[in-house]
Amino acid sequence: MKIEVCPQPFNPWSVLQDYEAQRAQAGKCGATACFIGTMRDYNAGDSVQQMWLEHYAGMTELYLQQLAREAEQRWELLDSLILHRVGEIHCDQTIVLVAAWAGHRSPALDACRYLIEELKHRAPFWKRETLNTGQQRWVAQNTPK
Amino acid sequence: MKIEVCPQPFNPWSVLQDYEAQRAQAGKCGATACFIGTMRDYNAGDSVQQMWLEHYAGMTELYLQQLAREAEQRWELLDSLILHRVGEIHCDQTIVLVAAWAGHRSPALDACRYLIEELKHRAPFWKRETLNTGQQRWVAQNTPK
Amino acid sequence: MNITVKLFASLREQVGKGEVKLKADKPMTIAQIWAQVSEEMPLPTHILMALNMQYVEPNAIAKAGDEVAFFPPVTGG
Amino acid sequence: MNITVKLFASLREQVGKGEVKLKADKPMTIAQIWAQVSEEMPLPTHILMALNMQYVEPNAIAKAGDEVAFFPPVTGG
Repeated sequence: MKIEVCPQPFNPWSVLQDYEAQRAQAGKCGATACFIGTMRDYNAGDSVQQMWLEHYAGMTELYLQQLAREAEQRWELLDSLILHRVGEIHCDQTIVLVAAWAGHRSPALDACRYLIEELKHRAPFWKRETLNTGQQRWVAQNTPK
Repeated sequence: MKIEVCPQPFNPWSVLQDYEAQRAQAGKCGATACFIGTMRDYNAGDSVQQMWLEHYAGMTELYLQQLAREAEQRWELLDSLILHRVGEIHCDQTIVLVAAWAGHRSPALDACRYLIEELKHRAPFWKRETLNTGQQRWVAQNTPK
Repeated sequence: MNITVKLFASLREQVGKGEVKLKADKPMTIAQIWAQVSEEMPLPTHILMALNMQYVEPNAIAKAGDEVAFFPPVTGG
Repeated sequence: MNITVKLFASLREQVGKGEVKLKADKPMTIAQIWAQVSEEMPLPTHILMALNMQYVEPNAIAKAGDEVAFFPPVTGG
């Protein structure tokens, strides 16, 4: 399991490649599902220039660990990973990466969706957007889907 | 869109990294979902040593293109990708990679699942396993999930 | 002109042929083509059929120049 | 001993404080702590509360040494 709150930009694909390379491959994994959230240049009808991501240091890491552990138990995962950016984020940069490894496809896909949905609804992160107009605003709520 | 039937092993993460690097990033993508199928060392209660993947050259590529196009339209995807191995496959090697890019997470996740499910049920590929005992057998049917 | 008939995977081994050219003096149904290629084997229950690389049912009609394929349930992914 | 109270994001800006140490002579409910920190602002409807980094309801009880946090709906991911 790997859980990380990242102040610096990261490339999700090289994170996954490095993570798998240092793990022992043992022939048991048949399915990997992953989800990546990326910063768009628009939100709620407005052009967005950049974003600031605040978090509750300590609780965030704890919550993400609980979440990953819960998913690993519920779907009998072989492994799971959650990385989330904090700080200043620009367009096309990765905000979040979740991944689930399992023997078969259904648990991997179900767990991956669960990780991102639960993270969005419960993990203590907050987005503040800077619009192209210069106006700053806190995002009030995540879209339901 | 990228569709490929691959006779040689590939690393799914570097494929995705290279593919994204050569695409124009335009601030519209908020969500990427991907699924990777990997060869296990067991199946249906038996130890598997290696696998041979046969396909219907021509129809396979055509079917995968139709599938990706259909998913792109149905979920208004920004992009999609399907890579599938053929030939001799060893333990821990990637068999299939599917990915879907969208503005929001729900279409990306739904389309990703659709791509792998439809591919498993309709794309003309066939697996022949070589067990640790040396016995060879055609896989009769994919697991329902 | 011929109809090209292809068989794949376990079905190819069962029938003992991978590709056959059938003389096609007149259009034939896929079921008739199967009977000819397999030498009257009954059509296996879960068999899949394609005409010019699109899935079809046994009553679809093939003519000279077409490609017809028979194969077992697919197991990719 | 104190109770440490943290506020985040828009709520921190609304209340005008990010972190406060409250004197805790006796255990208090989270709701009482909110009243004291916010100087009697009504508890916002969608506010989330944590005690020692676990989600709790307003009737949970905090004592000296505990960490309490108030924050708006989360918007990560």
